[in-house]
Amino acid sequence: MLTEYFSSVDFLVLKPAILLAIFALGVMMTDLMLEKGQKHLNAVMALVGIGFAAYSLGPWPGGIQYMMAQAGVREVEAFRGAIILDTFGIYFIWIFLISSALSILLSIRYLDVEDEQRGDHYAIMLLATVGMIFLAIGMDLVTLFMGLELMVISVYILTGYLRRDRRSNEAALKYLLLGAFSSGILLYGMSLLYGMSNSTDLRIIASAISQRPDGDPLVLISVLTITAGLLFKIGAVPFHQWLPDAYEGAPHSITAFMSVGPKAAAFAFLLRIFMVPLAPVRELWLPLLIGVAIATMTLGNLSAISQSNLKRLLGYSAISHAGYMMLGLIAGNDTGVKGIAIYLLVYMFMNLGVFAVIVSMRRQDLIGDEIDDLSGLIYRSPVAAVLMLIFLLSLAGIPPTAGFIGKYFIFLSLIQTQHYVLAVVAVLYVAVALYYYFRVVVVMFMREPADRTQLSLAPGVRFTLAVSLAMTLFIGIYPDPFIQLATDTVQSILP
Amino acid sequence: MQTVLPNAFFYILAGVILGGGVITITRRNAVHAAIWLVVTLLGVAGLYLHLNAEFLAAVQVLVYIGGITVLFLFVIMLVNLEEAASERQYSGQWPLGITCAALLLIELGYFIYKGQEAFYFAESFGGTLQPNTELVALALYRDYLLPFEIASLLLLVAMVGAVVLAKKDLE
Amino acid sequence: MWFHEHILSVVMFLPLAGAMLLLLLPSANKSLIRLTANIVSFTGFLVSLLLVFWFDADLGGFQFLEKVEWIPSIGANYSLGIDGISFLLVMLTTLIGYLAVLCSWSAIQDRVKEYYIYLLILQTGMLGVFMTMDFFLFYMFWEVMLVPMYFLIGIWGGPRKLYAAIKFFLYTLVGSVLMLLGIFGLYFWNHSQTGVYTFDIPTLSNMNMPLDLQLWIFAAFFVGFAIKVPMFPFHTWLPDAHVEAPTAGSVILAGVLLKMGTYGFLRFSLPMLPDASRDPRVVSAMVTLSLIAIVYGALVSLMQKDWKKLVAYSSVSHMGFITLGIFVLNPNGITGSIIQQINHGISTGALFLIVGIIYERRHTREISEFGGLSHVMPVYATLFLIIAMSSLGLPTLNGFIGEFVILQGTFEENKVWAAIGVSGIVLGAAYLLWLYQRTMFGTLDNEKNKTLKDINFREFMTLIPLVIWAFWIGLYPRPFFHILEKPVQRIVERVRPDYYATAQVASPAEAPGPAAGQEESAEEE
Amino acid sequence: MPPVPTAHYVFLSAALFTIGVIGVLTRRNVIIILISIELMLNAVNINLVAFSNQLLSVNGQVFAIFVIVDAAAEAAVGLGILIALFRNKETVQADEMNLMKW
Amino acid sequence: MNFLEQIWLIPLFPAAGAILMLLIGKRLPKRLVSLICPGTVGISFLFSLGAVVQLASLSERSYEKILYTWVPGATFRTADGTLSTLAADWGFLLDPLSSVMILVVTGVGFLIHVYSVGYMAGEDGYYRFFGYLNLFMFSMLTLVLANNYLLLFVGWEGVGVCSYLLIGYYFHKKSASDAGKKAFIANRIGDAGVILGMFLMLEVFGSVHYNTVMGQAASGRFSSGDALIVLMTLLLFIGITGKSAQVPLYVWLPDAMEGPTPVSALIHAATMVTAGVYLIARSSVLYAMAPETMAVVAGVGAFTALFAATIAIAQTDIKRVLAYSTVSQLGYMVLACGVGAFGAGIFHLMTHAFFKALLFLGAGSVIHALSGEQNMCKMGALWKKIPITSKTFFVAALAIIGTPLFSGFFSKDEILWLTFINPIGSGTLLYLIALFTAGLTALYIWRLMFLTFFGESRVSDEAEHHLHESPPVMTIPLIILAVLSFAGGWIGIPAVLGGSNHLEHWLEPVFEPAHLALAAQAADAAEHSHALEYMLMALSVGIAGAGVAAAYYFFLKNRAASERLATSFSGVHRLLENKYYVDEVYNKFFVHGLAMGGGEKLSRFDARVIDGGVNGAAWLTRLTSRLSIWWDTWVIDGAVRVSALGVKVLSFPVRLLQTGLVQTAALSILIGLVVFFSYFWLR
Repeated sequence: MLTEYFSSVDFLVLKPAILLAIFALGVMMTDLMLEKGQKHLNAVMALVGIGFAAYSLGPWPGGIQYMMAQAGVREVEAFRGAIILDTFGIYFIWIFLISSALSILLSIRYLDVEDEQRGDHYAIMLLATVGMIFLAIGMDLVTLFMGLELMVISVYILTGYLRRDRRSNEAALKYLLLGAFSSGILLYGMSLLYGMSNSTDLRIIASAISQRPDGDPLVLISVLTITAGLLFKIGAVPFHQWLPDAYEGAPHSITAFMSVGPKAAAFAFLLRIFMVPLAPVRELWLPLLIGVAIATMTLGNLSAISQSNLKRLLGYSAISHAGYMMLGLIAGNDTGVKGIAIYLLVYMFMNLGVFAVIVSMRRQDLIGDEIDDLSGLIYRSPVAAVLMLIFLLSLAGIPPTAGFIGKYFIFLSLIQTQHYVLAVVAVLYVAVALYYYFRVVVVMFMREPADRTQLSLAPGVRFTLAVSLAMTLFIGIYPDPFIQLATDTVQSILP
Repeated sequence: MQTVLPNAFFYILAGVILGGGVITITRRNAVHAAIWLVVTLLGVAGLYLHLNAEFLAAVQVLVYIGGITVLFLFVIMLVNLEEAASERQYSGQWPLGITCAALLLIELGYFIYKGQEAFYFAESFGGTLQPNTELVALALYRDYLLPFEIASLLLLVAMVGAVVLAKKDLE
Repeated sequence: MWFHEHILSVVMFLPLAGAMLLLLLPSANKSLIRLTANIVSFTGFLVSLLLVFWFDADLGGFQFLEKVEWIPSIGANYSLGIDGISFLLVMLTTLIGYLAVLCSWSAIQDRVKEYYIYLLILQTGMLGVFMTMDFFLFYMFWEVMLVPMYFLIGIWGGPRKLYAAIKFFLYTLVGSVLMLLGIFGLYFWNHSQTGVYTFDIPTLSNMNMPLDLQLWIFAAFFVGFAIKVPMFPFHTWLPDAHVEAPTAGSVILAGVLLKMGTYGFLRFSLPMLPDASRDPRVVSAMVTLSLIAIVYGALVSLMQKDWKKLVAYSSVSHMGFITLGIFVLNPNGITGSIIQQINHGISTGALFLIVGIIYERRHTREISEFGGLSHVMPVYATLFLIIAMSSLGLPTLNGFIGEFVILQGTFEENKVWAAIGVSGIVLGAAYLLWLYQRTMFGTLDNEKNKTLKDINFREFMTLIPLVIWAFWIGLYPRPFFHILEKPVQRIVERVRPDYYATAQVASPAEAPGPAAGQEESAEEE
Repeated sequence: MPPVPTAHYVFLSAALFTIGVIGVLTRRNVIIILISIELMLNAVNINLVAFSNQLLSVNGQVFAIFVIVDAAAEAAVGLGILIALFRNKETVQADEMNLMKW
Repeated sequence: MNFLEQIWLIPLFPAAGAILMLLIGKRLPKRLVSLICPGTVGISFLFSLGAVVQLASLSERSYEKILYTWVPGATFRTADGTLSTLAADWGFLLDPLSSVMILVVTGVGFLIHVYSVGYMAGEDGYYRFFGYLNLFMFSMLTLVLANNYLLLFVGWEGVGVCSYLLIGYYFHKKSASDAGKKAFIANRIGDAGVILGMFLMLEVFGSVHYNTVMGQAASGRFSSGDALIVLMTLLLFIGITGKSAQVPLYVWLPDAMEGPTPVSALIHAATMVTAGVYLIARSSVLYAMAPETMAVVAGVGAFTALFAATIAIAQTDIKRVLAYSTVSQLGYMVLACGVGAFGAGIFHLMTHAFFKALLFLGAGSVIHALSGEQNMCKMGALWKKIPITSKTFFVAALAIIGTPLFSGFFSKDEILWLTFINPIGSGTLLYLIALFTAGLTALYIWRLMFLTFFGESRVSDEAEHHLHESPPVMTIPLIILAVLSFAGGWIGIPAVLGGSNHLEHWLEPVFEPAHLALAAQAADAAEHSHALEYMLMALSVGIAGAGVAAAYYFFLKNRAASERLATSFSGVHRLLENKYYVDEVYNKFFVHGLAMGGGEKLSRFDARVIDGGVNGAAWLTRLTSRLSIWWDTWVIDGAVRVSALGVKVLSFPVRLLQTGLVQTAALSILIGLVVFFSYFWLR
């Protein structure tokens, strides 16, 4: 009956998402039959699920990329254009899978310390990943919207996962209220898009918009509301205030998770919307984005300076990074979008690296997200300190770390498109950023430690650190393959 | 006579909806707010009927009023709201809030109004809305099958999440 | 032969390899670590000596070329090569780097392992800056150095180390990121002309750009390099960094790091932006800043109460000479400025070693704390005397050669500039002799100084190479001039294509040729 | 007398939307804030259905259904979190959630 | 062996000695040190002797030995637009001029070294002293033997440093090290002039080699009085005033007397201070082509001679008297060069080296005998007690005042005569100044003689107690120098006295082009009768005699007269004061606040006005550098701090905005949206 409308291809494309969903359910099932001691198996199972998803996607026999390569197609439409699996989507799916896997690895130890080791946690993480995937490959307003909601609602839950911790509750509730609020605004815009195109397919909307007379109020309203909604999701000023709170309140491992995957997904969403349906009215949203980008970098960097809580500081730094990535969208050429893609990739690794250290700071008697908790880390655990240093340098964008490559393309695109002033502002904020990152470095390297207890690096954390470090340095020193990849990626959404 | 009535119907409903809305957000007692929300939602449902969206109207009544609002009422019962009701109702920033919201309304209105002549929607492809339920079903299971599936996951997550968060102690 | 082909890579990465080796050693065994670090850096120096034999000064252009595709997608290559200018600076770096390691033997007592690792990484970074022929790679090394230097100051520094360290870092970072934008400007202009994306320095050095674009890029570069030099208004990080840094830090800072700015001017600003560099406004601005730096630095150091700070300000003055020499844009000015870079590395580096030696004994640098040291430390006094003399430009020592040639070049362009510059020499004598008198001469009244030991063999060995080099340049500078002849000529021909030409057309009998006349008038306004 | 122009529906929805916004901005009681959000979503739905009616395509209605689903989910989770918070803090006032600032 | 080939070794012997001393001298036994250091100088003296003898046999009397190209600079554009290459050899030129110089330097130097062995015995840092002394010999010989200005400058600076070190030799005496610094700075100021002069030279001639420069200058390309050449010579002259202690840069020399006496003898009498004169003689062609400069030179020289002599009269410190006398005599030499009598200048340089060295060493011997006493008021009646010293001193005194047959007589009279008949003009005035100065010279020297060796003894008892003649190692040099002071002048007996001025002829090839150039300017080389010359000689001798007589009357016959004189002198001075108000002006200007005490007016003038000027300059320097420090710390650095602080300040409103309340957040979202709308509405 279904085959009448749907071919096996449709489901083939969905394979990773489906696998993740199945394993999510599986985790919940098995969770019930696991003893308290064995709960780690949930994590293992979740990882296995991600592994299968990755396998079903990858460029090896049985993997989607392999088949696409065989068939020589660069993009596959499915579900009557509801989703489209192109290089762009695949690139992001990989980011989601990797980041989720690493975050799960971080969670294992963390949940032990919090004594919240339960299967649903991992299930929800997997489902959130599913949501992200739809954000990356959706070509239909409704699909995108549902994917978005699946993702954010999962993240709300995870943020509030520490039920006994008031900071966690508050963070979750704030995040949810504001998220719902912004979803409302976003939906309002979407409804108007539907109204003026009689469709929810992005490409049809694009053509519809391009046929509207310029200065058309409907277009204006929808563009503005949608822009506001999207900017909220990436935490751009002035729609950013949920972000520091959510970062601070969420469990360490979840902060790591939400600072990478959902952020990337939001950017994928943002790019899709701005590059496809809203491309025709670029001159409409460009000035807004320029203003917002400057405000974002300014506020993000300046308020990070005065933070004493490391997670919160990283929250503000995440805001400023979002500002940098917006610059790529402002430039709007292939260099810029490529920059965003690479930036997200490296941002994932360096950020997870930092959070891995923070997670391992957590002890029964210490929350470990205050900057001062890191005092004299070099004495307590030199490895962690040095790794932290490298990740922070990468965040600041000092070569030869990956962070520099990310910023490199952003600045390059700005110069290329003659946004000189913007470029100068951006590079100057690099110095400011360095200033607050190095406040952490100073604490780690030039203070006497409060206590000399060694840091216990759990295997999961070790692995995460290893991967993050390897990638941060590798991308920084030999970025060529990744640049190629990104170039290939952005082809599919560039006009 | 055939058109006057529906028009009047629309404006009455609009009045109900807006009035209900205003009253909803001004109630001191959350229970009253929820009740008045029901009124508003009913108004909207009526509007759906008026717009030949019978199925949606039904959903509105069943899910919204029968589900969500009841959920609200449950929670309201669950959490003790005496002192909440006794305390100050409006946040300190309410004047600013209202001003901005008003500004938003004005601007929305301005833009919609300004573009009166340019203000047209995509032309219909000559489709039809009847029989409504069948069409909706077809759309839902054909064009929007994928979102539908996602919706199921979404509800699953919401359910699990609500349980995980709200339950007193899990073990 | 593999080794001959990759000599530069070997020289450059040897310290880094050493750092890796140190990582493996137990941090408890300090002496082993010290020994290893010394051996490594000394080996590095020895290997670099091979360059001296293999370098052929007669063929201009770059030598020991190495080129490997690195990031083809943006046109960046791993390409190394040195010409006369970078050759000298590389040698300076390897020597100073070794001395820095040597002089820290007893000065550094805690976190020894870290310390040497930073030093060695820094060494690789500095060598990379001077060796690379790819702008992208250059920028990487340029930034890489900041981090170890930051730690050297921030961890082993004096009381205000944190302030000094971050100030150093931020200052230089701001400069270099703006420079990065300038690099992009060149990058795109080249692309718009040739359609290829490349960071290849020789290629970028042969473009013709509109003047206004050149001026913009020049401004971007200027900020980057001027902060590093440091030129007059940007110099305030220097005294802090120097005073707070440990001896080795100051030595490297003065000996090598500062040269990167001037090297940048020579390698990038002049050849890549000839019209901008030639522009009268630019020239007069640069020269003015340099002259201010010369006099100002000297005056300020005249009044310092802190021994090390005095030396720090003196290098502001000396770097002023160097920039002056660069921007008079004639062969003698530029040649002199390069020689003066080496000289400054030798003299000021040695002066910091001198300060370090006494600081290690007395843990104070207040000049008023000392006096009459020559009674208890005669050898020290003698070496200090020689170094001081070389720094104040006494003939037969290196300083004189550099300053004389620079000022000759300046005189050729503008008599007044030269006169002001010469006054700098007089002041130089003033503050150094006063310092020498207050510390070495006079009565030995301070009890604490009565028991001071004269320098030991290791300290002697740290100073003696510099002294020898100082005399070498002072007495037989010919090889240096010979090495610099071709590169300098290339630069001058690029910046002032008519320099040699006009000169030839004008016959001895008649007045300066018209073009030459314009040159004069252009640069005198 | 012609049928009601869609623009009026849009006006209506804009008004309802604003009411919801005002509720979110001014009420201290988190529950009522959630209710206000429901109002905003309903405003969106009015738009969608009005368009679908005018365009004679049910897509809008389907979209509206999904919006309702979303509203349900958000409400459920939101209330769940609220309960958790209430357990710890005995309050439902928005401006008493002030552990984290700056 | 061929000494000419080896002239480059001449400076190297002392250099070797110096290096030896400074590196391992501390470990060497004193005896060895006192053998090596004078030894090296002695060897170079022998080499010089040999070289000069061989030079005499050469036809063109000039030998150039180039070791290697020292500074092979890059190309540069000369004034006329041709390309030239900055190149300076490490090369030596032996010609009559330099031959005279090296003989004087090495000869006198050797004697003084020997003398020092005795004088410095007992001092600690003996080896260091000799090391510096040898270093000085190296520099001085490089200076005189160089074949180009740049290499000359090497020696020029080198001697400066050595004098700095040797004056500061008494480390523990603050005044000494101050004096050393003052000397070096004063010299440095002069050197700045020399450097600029060399630049100009390069620009004009494209080279700094003597032969090239002189050759081009004489080539007729430049008319006499060419602006560039005048400027060039003036710049060089700045350096000369510094080195040869001419007004206004002479102030360092008297202070330099803080150094050990042999140093004063060697550096501040015999050799270093004469470097300036040598430089003029060396550049004679250039100066000859710049009459304006010549006028300046002559004027400065004459004034310095008179000025210093007057000061010398009023001194009581025996070494200071000699110091001012040196300044005055240097004035003579510069004057000689100024009037184009280069030969005479060199001649006087030589004789002066002899008797002034002798005077200093004698004074040193006296001081040594009196165990460190330098004040003449605490001496007297030493004639018998230290016979050799006093006899030799007597000879020197006769020589300096120009007693016939003594060396000073010939050189000084030649200067006076040539000044009188000099072709450039204004000769008479200069002559009168010089003549008067001669009288003053006789006065102060014999004042010194009488106060020191005759009259009643004013020596303190314990000094009296171990009063002794110096050891032979000190006296023998005295005797040799005495002989030279007596007979040294005979190689320059002018024709009029039946002699054939050998020195003049010897030097002729060097100064010929200069004389030609001058002759070209001279209106008419009028032939002067011998009678006139005899008359002038008699006159100068008479003046000297008068001076001696006056000294005898005031400072030996009855000292009361001198007291009266002093009072009446001060009366006269006060009269002048009230007439010109010079001192008020100076005091207000320089020495503000300092009370006018008793003591000798002229030395006060020196101490307050000139030093006051120096101090004033120093004060100004301090002020400016204070200002620049202030600027540095407050303005520039302040800006940085402010920006750092500004960052923190900026983050404050952020904190206000970020209340952490959910509804503020929602509000800011809404505001953002509203702003978006307004932007398009108001656009």
